[in-house]
Amino acid sequence: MKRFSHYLPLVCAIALAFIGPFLGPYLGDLVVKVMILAIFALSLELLVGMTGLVSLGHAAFYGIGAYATVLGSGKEGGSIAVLLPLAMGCAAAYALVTGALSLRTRGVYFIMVTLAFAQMAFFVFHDTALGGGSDGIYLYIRPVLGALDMESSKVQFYFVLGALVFTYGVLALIRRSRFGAALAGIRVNEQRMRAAGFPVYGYKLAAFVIAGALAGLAGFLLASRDGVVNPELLAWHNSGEVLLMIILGGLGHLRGAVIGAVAFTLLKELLSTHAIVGPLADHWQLTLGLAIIAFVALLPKGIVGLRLRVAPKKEATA
Amino acid sequence: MLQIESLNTYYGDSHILRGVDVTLPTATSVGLLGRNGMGKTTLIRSLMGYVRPASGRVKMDGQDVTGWAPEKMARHGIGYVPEGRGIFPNLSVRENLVMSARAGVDGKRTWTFDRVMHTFPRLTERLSHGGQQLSGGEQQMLSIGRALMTNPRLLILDEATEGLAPLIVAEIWRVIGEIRATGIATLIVDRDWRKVLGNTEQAVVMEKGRIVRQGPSAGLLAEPKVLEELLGV
Amino acid sequence: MSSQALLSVDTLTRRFGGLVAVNKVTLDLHLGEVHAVIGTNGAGKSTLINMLSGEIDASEGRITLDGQDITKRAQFRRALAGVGRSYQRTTIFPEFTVLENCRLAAQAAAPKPWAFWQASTRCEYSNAAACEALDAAGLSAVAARVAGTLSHGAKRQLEVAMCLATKPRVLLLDEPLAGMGAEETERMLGLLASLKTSHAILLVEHDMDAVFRIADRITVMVNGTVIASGDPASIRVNPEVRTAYLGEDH
Amino acid sequence: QQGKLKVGLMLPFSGTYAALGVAIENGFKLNVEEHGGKLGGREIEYVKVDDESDPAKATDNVNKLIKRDNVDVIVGTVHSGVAMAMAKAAKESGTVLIVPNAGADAVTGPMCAPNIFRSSFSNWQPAYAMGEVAAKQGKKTAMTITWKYAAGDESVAGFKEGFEKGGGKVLKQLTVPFPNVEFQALLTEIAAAKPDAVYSFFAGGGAVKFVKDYAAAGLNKTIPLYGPGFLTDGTLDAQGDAAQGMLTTLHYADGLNTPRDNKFRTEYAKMFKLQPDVYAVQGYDAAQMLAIGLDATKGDITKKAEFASAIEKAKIDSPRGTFTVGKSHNPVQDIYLRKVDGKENKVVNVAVKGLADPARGCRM
Amino acid sequence: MDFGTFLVQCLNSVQYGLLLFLVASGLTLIFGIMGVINLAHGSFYMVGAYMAFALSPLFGNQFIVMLLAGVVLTALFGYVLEWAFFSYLYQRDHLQQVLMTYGLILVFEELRSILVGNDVHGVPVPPWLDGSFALGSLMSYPWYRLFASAACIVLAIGLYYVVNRTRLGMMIRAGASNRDMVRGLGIDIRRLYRIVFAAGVALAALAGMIAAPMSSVYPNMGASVLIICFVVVVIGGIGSITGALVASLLVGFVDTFGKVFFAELSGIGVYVLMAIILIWRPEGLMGRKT
Ligand SMILES: Nc1ncnc2c1ncn2[C@@H]1O[C@H](COP(=O)(O)OP(=O)(O)OP(=O)(O)O)[C@@H](O)[C@H]1O
Ligand SMILES: Nc1ncnc2c1ncn2[C@@H]1O[C@H](COP(=O)(O)OP(=O)(O)OP(=O)(O)O)[C@@H](O)[C@H]1O
Ligand SMILES: CC(C)C[C@H](N)C(=O)O
Ligand SMILES: [Mg+2]
Ligand SMILES: [Mg+2]
Repeated sequence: MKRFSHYLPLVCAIALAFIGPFLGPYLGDLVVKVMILAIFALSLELLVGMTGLVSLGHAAFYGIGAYATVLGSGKEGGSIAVLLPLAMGCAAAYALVTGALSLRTRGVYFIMVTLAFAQMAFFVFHDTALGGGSDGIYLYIRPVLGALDMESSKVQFYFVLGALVFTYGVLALIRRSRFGAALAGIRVNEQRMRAAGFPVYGYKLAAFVIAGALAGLAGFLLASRDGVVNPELLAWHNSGEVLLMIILGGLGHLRGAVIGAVAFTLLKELLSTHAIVGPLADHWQLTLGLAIIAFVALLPKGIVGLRLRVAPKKEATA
Repeated sequence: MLQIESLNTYYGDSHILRGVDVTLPTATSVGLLGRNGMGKTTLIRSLMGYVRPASGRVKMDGQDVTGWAPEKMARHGIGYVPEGRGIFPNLSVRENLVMSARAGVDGKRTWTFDRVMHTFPRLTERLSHGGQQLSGGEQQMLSIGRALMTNPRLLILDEATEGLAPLIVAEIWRVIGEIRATGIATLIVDRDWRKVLGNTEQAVVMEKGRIVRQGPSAGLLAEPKVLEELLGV
Repeated sequence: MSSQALLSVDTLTRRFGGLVAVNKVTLDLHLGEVHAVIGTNGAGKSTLINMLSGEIDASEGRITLDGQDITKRAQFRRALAGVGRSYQRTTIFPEFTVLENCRLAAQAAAPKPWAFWQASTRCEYSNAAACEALDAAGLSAVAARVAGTLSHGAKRQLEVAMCLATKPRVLLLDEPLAGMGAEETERMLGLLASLKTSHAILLVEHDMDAVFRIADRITVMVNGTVIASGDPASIRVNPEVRTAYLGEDH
Repeated sequence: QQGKLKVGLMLPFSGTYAALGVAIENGFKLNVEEHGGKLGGREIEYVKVDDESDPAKATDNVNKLIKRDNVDVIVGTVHSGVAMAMAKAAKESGTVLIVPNAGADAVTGPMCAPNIFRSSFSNWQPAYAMGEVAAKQGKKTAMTITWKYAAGDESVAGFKEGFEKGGGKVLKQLTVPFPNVEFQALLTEIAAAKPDAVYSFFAGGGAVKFVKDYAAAGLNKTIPLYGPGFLTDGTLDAQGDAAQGMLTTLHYADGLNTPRDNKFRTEYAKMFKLQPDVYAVQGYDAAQMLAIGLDATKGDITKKAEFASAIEKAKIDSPRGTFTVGKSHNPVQDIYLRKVDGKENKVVNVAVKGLADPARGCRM
Repeated sequence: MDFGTFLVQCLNSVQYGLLLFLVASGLTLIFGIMGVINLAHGSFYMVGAYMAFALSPLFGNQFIVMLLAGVVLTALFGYVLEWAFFSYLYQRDHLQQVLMTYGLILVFEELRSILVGNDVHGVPVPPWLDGSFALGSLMSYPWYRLFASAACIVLAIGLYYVVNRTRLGMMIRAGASNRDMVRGLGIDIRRLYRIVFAAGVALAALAGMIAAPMSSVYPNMGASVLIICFVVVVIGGIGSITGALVASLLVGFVDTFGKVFFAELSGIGVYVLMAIILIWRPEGLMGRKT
């Protein structure tokens, strides 16, 4: 049982690879979007769930990755080999600078400083001509690399799937590694980590930069898929939404981040589709809101906690 | 005033208290002894209502109070000095004391701010300091003072002398004596078993969640064999 | 006392606003010696340890380790250089198991503590150091328990074990015996006695029986200032110390 | 002959622009009803998507319509940023897109395409007309104030072009970060600079607050406040006295009193128990344009070239007055000068007749 | 900028700052002191504004009476809300509150849309506060804005007094740091928190009611104040009322002068301010070190 559950993510990925071609344009597209969001959510999970750094500015890295892709391609388009490192690099660079400063603070103050830096990036794109202003700009030609042309939806699908597997793999590796253990220690008790001899600041900054780079990866994929970017990508409610995803899924588990991204997207999709819920779709905000409230009330540990709850435990505290 | 009858308490799946029966008579001081991890704190938390016992009864003056919330227990005259002190770090020393002030069940305010200051002069110099700026010992004094401000009928001291300087410990025992003299019942957990037995009328010894010994403190003090076996001294 | 001091503290001062918590304290820690620092509550003992371990900065004065000035060195560097500490207020990882607590502490000194490719559980160095520390502290039996569910006394033991797991040369122990029962106290004293041959130990403790049994040298602080320092016998009879701290019982 | 024609309505049904989305939908449906529920002989089936006015979600939302529902035509939207993403997707898939509001110049500029149409306006249009009017009224200097975003910038640019062509001078362009509604600092700036006129672009709650604050600061007595019609459309109730007498320009107005408009208004009021506004007209005309194209192709919307050329040639009989569609597929229309009178934006005259967007950057 | 204009801009700054404090005051209770990450603060503000819209025709001239009635109603509302949605969240990870309050935002927005619709509505300024006074030759200034500022000052003093000087305030703060201990001292923390929460909701709504005649009521109006409220509370130092007031005024100045001097990028100003302050003082202006 435990073994199987261990390999479940891999099984899912392989299954997805097989059914990919049969999904049809819309479902395929939706799955690609969900996978991109899953990568984005995973990158935040590294910060929030694994290191205990709650950021409300993560969309900045996502958006910067996307903008770097578009601005880097210019009118002639560009190679994946250039644009992908560029997107991740720009996001990582911004993470390095803002992380170095933000990590002086902790808790809610950290939340707000990350928000501040993200808002700054947002306004730079929104209010200056750099990235086409508030209407956003287009990616005229999608990135290519040899036979890999992101223009093709098949390539998009498998490329994004590959990126998701890569991200999940890297984070799974980190989680069980010494580095991951140190991050977990920092999350639980920073003081003791420092006393034990860990350069805590360095570890946190490293996590912040890695998370930024991975968010940049998600941004690259998004720009390649949508072909258009807009400052709203960096807006705080996007940072908030991805945070909601990982909370909904269940913090502290990689699969929680993925499940959260899937659940959040599908839930909204379902509740706002007339064909499924009829006229109630006009009030999707109400139903989605109630659904979220119900989740919080009934699933204190997020959706991943669902399985854990099957074995009932005696409630100890009153 | 308190009767505990065949109490069973679990933490998750682990069975901690196994059928505990204890009586805390009015205006009597009771020592609770036992090695580390035997369930002393758990017993206290169960009777305070922090932990809901799986079975058994807690009775106060004959009334069934099992499952009462801690605040209700406290308002019926139980003062609690928890293990680890529980100081409010974001309140000043003065505020820590003032916020809990309350007349006792009998409506009297025997313990006042001034009296606490008198008992712990060290705190007088720290009144405007934040709770978390205090030294460990100062926090301990504050915690006791705060419990006294509620003018309890029963004062529960869970390792109240931990981290206190010998002079202060002596002072605390003196204060406990004073408290006993005013007719407040006490339940004392302390690692210094000699002091506990010397300052209480009744003693209760726990082992692995059971009461293994109950009786006059003086009697226990005279049985070094039993003490060695039960407390490892 | 034959050797040169491993850690020495020279006129160290720490102020909090107007309050002088530690006032020009000078003392040496030698290999093979348990140096007890006792004193009234709020005397500044923990503050002293905080400064030595690098948790807070000194306002004035100098700290040297092996003759090197470490006054301004970051806390983690001091830890890696061999300064280990325990906390008066239990500071553990409550949601990890006891073994994990120690392994994590040990990992700091492991080669490549940031390695992200190798499972943390497979780090031989940390595992060995952790097991050793648990053994020494008498916690092997509960190694698999989640630390937060330990009783208070066991948490205190873990506190010391985590300090040992970092394999320090200088041990700064802030009331390690607090909360421990008689049996555990015995064990801890035995442990300290065996550690002292290879470590320099600074022991802050209010348990006078223990202090007088094990300390080779005692420094007494009151209100931030050292009022006496010397061997246990002389401290025990020092009238100033008796009135300020010990009282009549000891 | 064919099945139902699937119309994707991608509009804001929640958030700040929700009222606009509903008006556009209503207008569109009114016209379809007038055609007996059929356009070009085909029954209409609607698929609705709430775009939340969020450009970050725009691609997914429009893809729902294109890829999931396989709609034949998309109608949307209000927000320019969202419309930009829709235009991109429409261009890639070839699906017909009719924009019933969003004014982004680029939609019928660099992004213009044979399958993209607009039934509303470009941000440039009413703004340019206002510039001309202001100049004609003898104003020499003006200041502009708008939210700092593309629509505002474009509107100000249009005003500046018209105003400076007429001999005026824009002294300073003030901006407020979107969607901030604290204007006091800039009102003080205006009071200190004393220009002859102020041109401003805000919509919804921002428009209400700006107009009220402007009046409360006493500026409306000394410096006339001009703007495109959005400043006073659908907001007069909330603005109350503060807006009285204000002049705005737009492609629609109250009191046009043409039979066409009167009929439209009665029908609309009858059907929805609501008074129509410019957004309803734009939705209505989106349906008209669709109908023209479909009639020409006998309901076969896949005949893109015929569909487009029919619309390009048509004179569209809109409640706003007839208009044609320029080669960039933006309306060539009269822009009215309107004056706020009670709860209405009463037409004063035609500010500019048959104004066409310059369609800069459109190669088609 | 001449000196007269400068003075008026300073007045604008102070006035806007006070307004910000008014809007953030409820959040200083619920978030600053109780520690609940309440994203729905903007919704409570909106509820207040729409309440003003709904109540003003009923109360006519009696503006103050209307405010009182609104405060009572929203406090009741907050009391019930706490019971239904928050009472069981305190023991959990704080991030659960984020999720919960986000759900509430959606629900409130949709209910608003269903009940009142999506149009912009004005709320009349009470006649006895209508009108403006001249500020030199430059411009005039609405009386109502001054009324709002005055209300804010009264509120700030009251809030400061209750939180910092009364036993109630001490209990509330104590509860934020250690619920269990507070209970052990005989204080019914659940009821206490329900009351504080209700007070926070009522304050947010009161701000909404006072702001409504100036801002009008419109969809999504809550979202536009949400972030700035958090900014104010955090810059000031979480839990500090004085800090929040100082922060509000600072933000008022930065926003006002930012718009004047750096119009193009003035959106950034507040965030630059926040980043600088928190990097300089990681606990905010008047927060306690932890
Ligand atoms: N939250 C918890 N979850 C699970 N087990 C717990 C929890 N708290 C305590 N325990 C276990 O319950 C047993 C009794 O603990 P308790 O704290 O009552 O002991 P104690 O007698 O007070 O010991 P000490 O003298 O060390 O404070 C111990 O074995 C402890 O490990
Ligand atoms: N962060 C701080 N800010 C202000 N004052 C502090 C701070 N930390 C400690 N103090 C004060 O400094 C003094 C010394 O405290 P310290 O914790 O070092 O005492 P201690 O000797 O360890 O006492 P104990 O034996 O009770 O633990 C105390 O009076 C305490 O109130
Ligand atoms: C007039 C407004 C409703 C237009 C809208 N501001 C846009 O984004 O284009
Ligand atoms: Mg205990
Ligand atoms: Mg100490």
